[in-house]
Amino acid sequence: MTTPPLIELVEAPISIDETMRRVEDPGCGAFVVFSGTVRDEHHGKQVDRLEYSAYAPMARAKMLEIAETARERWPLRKVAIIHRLGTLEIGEMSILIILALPHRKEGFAALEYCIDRFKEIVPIWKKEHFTDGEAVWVEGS
Amino acid sequence: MTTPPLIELVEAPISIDETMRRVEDPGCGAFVVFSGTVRDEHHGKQVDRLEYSAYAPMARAKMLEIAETARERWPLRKVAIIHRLGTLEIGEMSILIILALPHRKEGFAALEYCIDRFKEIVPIWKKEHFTDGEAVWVEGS
Amino acid sequence: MTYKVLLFASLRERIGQDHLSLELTDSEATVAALLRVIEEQHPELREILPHVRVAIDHEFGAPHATLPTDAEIALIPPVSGG
Amino acid sequence: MTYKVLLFASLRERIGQDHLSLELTDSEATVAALLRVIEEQHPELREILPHVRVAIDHEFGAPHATLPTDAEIALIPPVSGG
Repeated sequence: MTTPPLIELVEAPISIDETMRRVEDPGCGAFVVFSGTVRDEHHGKQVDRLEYSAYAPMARAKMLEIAETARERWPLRKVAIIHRLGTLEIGEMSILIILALPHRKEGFAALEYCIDRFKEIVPIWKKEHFTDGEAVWVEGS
Repeated sequence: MTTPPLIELVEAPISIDETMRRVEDPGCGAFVVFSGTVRDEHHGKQVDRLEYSAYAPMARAKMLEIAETARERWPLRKVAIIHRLGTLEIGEMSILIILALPHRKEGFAALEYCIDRFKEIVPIWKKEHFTDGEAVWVEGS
Repeated sequence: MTYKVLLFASLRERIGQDHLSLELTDSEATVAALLRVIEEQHPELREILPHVRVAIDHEFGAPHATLPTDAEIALIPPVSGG
Repeated sequence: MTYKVLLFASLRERIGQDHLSLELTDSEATVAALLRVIEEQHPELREILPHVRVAIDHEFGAPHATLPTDAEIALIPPVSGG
């Protein structure tokens, strides 16, 4: 595979359909997708909104590293990893990972690797704004 | 969880974004998705298009059975399983599975179960139309 | 009794109709016996029939399952959806 | 040498600026020594610093890694993206 991974930090809402079109591949019959969204509560407290902040150049470098490591370990044809920054409301998508493969079998482990690794090494942080007005940076997940 | 699974056989193109909206859940932070698309070749022959046909009432019953079994085995909040019927061109989506969970950990195995089981027990068949004019029903995958 | 057996995919194309109407005696009203009767009447299906499952009211029937007279019966060749 | 160390998230908020400017001797120009110097100057960070990684040109640095004078240095508190 020669197509570079699609790696992006974006401020606007993420569309899965549009991202699928950007990684479509006539030789691929299987797409596995992970989408993370903003939950309405954390440790029993009601969340009002989240704010995501990144060390952007390093975040992009680490997202690329994850994509390339995954492509070495599994037969992936296309990889997209997109994270949204800024303020997100409940239910909005913070992260989208799409892996395209000729056949599905190895996609599930590859997908789990990508999101697990993302949460370990990509320098992005979220600040939770609770409905009671409190706001805290989440450090570790 | 009380919401019934979203089980559909459709003739029109499937939108992931729209289906995500139909299964959104403010208590879920993780969505795992499988999308199957029409590949351009099979056993080295160039595919022109596919034609999917179903024993519809039994297909829906088996799709529901898969969704409910998955919900018993894994902590899924929402399940959508949609298959398209009729003629599909290369790259078009034939199947979409979306599982919504509070946390991602158990989503990957559940997703693999759903698509593996689908390919074993749901009475849907595809006819491959090749670019050389030949057309064959695929029996088994 | 007359049984209506639904056909799909390659079976429908090879037989040229969407169902079979079969006369079965009581002792022939099981999944295994049904497949034997069909093979006798349609020897052209000999290769595919060992891979065909029989659905009774949308559930796969075991070989010794009996066919209720009011059930919806269908032949299910190996599936290829997904 | 003067080193500029980028700050993010809670570190940025607690320090009230987006970077630190630190004078480090040659022997202090390692990841481990940098963290010690920061702890001395900012004792309010004592609890978080053991969990902070140091990035050198967008790579995580091992404790004994040296800090090149022209590198981009950053403190990475535990991440929470995804």
